[in-house]
Amino acid sequence: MFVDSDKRMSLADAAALVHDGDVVALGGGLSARLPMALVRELVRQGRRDLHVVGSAHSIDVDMLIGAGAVSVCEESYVGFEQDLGLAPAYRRAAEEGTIRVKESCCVTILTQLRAASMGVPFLPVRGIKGTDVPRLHSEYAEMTCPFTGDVLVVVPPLRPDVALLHAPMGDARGNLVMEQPYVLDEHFAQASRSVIATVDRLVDTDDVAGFGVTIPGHFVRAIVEVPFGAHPASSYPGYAYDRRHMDTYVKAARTPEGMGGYLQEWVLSGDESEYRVRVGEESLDRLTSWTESDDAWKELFA
Amino acid sequence: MFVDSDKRMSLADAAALVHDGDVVALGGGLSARLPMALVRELVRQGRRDLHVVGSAHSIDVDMLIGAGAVSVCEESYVGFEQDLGLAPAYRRAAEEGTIRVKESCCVTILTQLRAASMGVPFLPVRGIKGTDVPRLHSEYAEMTCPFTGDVLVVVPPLRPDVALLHAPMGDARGNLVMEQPYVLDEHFAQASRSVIATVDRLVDTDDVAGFGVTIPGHFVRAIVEVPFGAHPASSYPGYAYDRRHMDTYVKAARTPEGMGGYLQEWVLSGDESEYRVRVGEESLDRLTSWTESDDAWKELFA
Amino acid sequence: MSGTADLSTSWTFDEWFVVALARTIQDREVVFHGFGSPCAQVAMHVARRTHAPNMLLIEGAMYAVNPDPPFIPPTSNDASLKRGAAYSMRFEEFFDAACRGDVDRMFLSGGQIDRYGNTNVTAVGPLEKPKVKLGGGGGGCNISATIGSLTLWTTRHRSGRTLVESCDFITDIGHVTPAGDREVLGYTGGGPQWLVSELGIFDYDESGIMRLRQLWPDVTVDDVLAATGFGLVVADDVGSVDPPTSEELRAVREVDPLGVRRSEFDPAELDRSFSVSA
Amino acid sequence: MSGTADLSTSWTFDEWFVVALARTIQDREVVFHGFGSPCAQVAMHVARRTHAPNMLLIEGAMYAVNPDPPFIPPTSNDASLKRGAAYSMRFEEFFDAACRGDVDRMFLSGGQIDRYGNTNVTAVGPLEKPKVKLGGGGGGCNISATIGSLTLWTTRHRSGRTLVESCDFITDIGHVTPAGDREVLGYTGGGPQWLVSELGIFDYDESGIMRLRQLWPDVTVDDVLAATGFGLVVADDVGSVDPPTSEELRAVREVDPLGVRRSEFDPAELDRSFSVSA
Repeated sequence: MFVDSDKRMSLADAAALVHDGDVVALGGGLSARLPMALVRELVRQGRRDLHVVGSAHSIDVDMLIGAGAVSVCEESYVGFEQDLGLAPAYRRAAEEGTIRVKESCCVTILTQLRAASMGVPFLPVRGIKGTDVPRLHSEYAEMTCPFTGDVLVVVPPLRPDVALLHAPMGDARGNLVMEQPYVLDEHFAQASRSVIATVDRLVDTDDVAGFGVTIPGHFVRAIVEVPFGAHPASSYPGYAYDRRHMDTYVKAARTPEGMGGYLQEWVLSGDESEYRVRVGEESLDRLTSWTESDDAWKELFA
Repeated sequence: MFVDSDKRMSLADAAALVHDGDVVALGGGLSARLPMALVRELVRQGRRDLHVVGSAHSIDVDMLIGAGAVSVCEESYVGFEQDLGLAPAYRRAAEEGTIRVKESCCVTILTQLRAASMGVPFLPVRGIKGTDVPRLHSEYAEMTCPFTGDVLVVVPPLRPDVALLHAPMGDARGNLVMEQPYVLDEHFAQASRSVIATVDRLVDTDDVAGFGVTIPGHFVRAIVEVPFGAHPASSYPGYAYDRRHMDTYVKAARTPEGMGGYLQEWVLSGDESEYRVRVGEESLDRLTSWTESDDAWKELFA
Repeated sequence: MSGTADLSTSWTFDEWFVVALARTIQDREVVFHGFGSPCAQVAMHVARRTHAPNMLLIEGAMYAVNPDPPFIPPTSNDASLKRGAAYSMRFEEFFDAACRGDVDRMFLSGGQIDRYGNTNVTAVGPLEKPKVKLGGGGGGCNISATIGSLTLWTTRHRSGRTLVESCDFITDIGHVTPAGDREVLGYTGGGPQWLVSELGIFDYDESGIMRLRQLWPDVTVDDVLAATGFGLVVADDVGSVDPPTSEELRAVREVDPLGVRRSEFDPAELDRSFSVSA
Repeated sequence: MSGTADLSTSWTFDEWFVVALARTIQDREVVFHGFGSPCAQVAMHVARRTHAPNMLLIEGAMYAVNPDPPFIPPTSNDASLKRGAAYSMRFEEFFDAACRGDVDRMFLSGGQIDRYGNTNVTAVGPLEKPKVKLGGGGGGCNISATIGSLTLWTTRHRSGRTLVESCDFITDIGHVTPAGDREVLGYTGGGPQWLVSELGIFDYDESGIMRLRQLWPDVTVDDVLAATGFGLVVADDVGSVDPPTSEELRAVREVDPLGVRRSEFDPAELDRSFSVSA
């Protein structure tokens, strides 16, 4: 566990704690609380051969794949739901065989993280049998229950090298405050060797304690304040997701050239403060306007 | 799950949902948030042959045993810590063989509740091997991990018939608000066939949502408002535990006659409103005085 | 036709479709939808506002219990979707409930669906070099085994590529898999109970095989047979889908002012419109 | 003698005892005590206020992380024990951390303790009809296997009934059990590292057997041998316990104004008092 009282560092130094080849857990889910500032910094630093794990994700995984940073993808879903459709870079890499797809299941990943958290070398799951999922997972086994005679699939622990988490708020010690859904973030924190966190806002320990700490600092190795660090994903109660930017990304990412252009324009051309300038104050303000009224909120998605 | 919107009932009707022979999970722990009003009502109703399960407990389990309501005791600890010592009725019953002692372990019970929650027929634990605990648990088995070759103890699910929980606050739907430590209460709620809850105070759903719901109403079959329903255990933020009353109990319970006298005086002679009268307004007020100052708080334990 | 009033003298197919999905829910059921499922999502709120007021609605990806969102956004985990919920489950709390059998119904779709209701949301074509890599199964390959009943749906039946003889990859469990049926597999969930497509409404016979029960009024049995890649069972008494009531239509329009349900349909399907005089 | 000042010209045995327990903690360790353990509980706060300011103190039964309680109450789960903590672990969160090896040290006691540090907190006498039914083991029979190091303690060594040839029941794991040692059992935790008793301070030799290292100044080696039910190893260089510093004594008195630590001792032990001129 990480007992230091001040774990603040620069985004570059924090991202440098992720190494080529690491098993990396990505926090948040779908369009919410994705650790995008860290994702962009990993792209800037040219990280390679990452093995990403998680539940249902979108632009975070897709961008890492599109940047050539991923060799194994072990998520339960990568995509942009019905709204913007399939994940372009993931799809291309999977169809061309440039990444190894180890598609998994929310329950299976949860169970494997639990095995790591609980310190046991295997855990059973109820399902999987009868599906083709084991074709992607030669590491699974089957066992016969000594009490009922049922045959169940058992899975080994999943212990990521590092979990990248984003929270709206945190303190220097690494205590993180989140809103539901926490998705797998708590489990990532417990099962991973270390956590690297970004927060939209660094506050005092009294403040995080007052709001209620979701992830305690003793799991966190590094914390970085990055305003709008989840953009274009949401980070409530601060800001909604940027559907227009997501759309821009998805359209660009449909070709390798478009992907390269997007990365050049939005990621490689500058750091996070330049990213925020490029997105624009007006756009960012708009994403925080959801608090004004139900209509203002709804307008963000129209 | 229990979808009704109004689950309020009388203490007598709620306790009547517990049947002779049931496996009963007792919420809270040691001297905190014990479901004492329900325990006393079960004694009044003459319940028999209960199989109690839980972690570290005190007067709740001891009183049920002293009243002859228990046939099997599967707790990780029963006693009054260093302060008031061994649990008198538990000790007597165990030494005389009038109950079956299936002493368990916090981790094992947690794991068995998790198996029930997760819908799997077995789960492994890391420890137990090398101890004499399996002598009390012929239901345990051992399995060889297919990944590491390690031999681990595996345990079956524990699915209590009913969990008796106390919370400082709740609503008519059964949403319960608690302070940490929740101990096993959340796991009991998920693993048990039903939950019967008492609360010191019934409030609106908006209020429980504002404070943050610990146990959701869909696990709760019945809810009863009983002020000081955990007494002589604590129910923060309302009241501290009543050390003097605990001492009175422990001294009385050291003999069968004393135990009978205690039950006659405090439990069988009247209902919960009479119990509160007997304890006395002055004593109850004193237990809520912990908020006044550190010295006032400390005085409660001097 | 009963229950139709001014509001409902005309309606579009997407509205009727979610009403049909909503009707597969019984009152007092515990019901869940996965992410990326706007039709199912809208349908659950419609059911709760009409015939199933006591259902326990678990908002997929937010795990919020009985929320009253001001609108359905185009993503499944926007905070608007927990508004009014006194409680949101933790991720593990929902999946545990699903695995132990405490969830009565889930809505499930698939890029491919076979006669037994096995679904493929992983990849079309050979696994090593797929023709189309789909998004993935979320939690389905476990919880489809244990949830009480499944309502399947697809808006792509007409393509002829969705209801297939055999899934290229089985992600979620139907009634019978190559490894055996649910009894052999030790699965406690009841499996697919309904399938709603843009061509008709189907249930499953005692062998677990999909069976046509109702048609949309602008669809024929032959249309369905032509679009289905396996020998479909047709019920003796194939009827027409009951029109939506005014209450149901009002609920659809109130729940989904942004019309996110429409994102599931080909444009041609959205042109199908109906009225009481039709 | 160094570090003694006015405050510490005299002290009682119970004060010195918890100081000795505190010294078994290293800075930056993650440390836990069980319920009903006032001496260990006070010792942990003393360590955090003196030589181990960066330890992660997990308050037993509250699972509060680094609290600053205004006093130590006589029960382990009073809310006073989480005052000042920014975070309290969930029950399962602590036990999982202990099982996966993320907890460095636990304090553990027992009604019986054998040479290998196996402890009995279950029952003295035959299991079927025990002479004394003890309270029970809490979480010990699992987490004693996996926690980094254990500090054992007892205040009843002198009775002759605590350090025994063989425990009537093994509740918690020492270095070697009848079923094998930790390597055979597959246990990752290091087992007992220290045992502090009212007679002396002990560690464990390479065979996992208890070894006398230090004596309290009013105790002889023969006193210890007479009170110990097995052949004790005695270190070549048995020394005397270092007296408490003024900082340590001040910490004890500030942390434990109610003197709950005293509830663990026979009255005769509480009469043992010491001073710098002793």
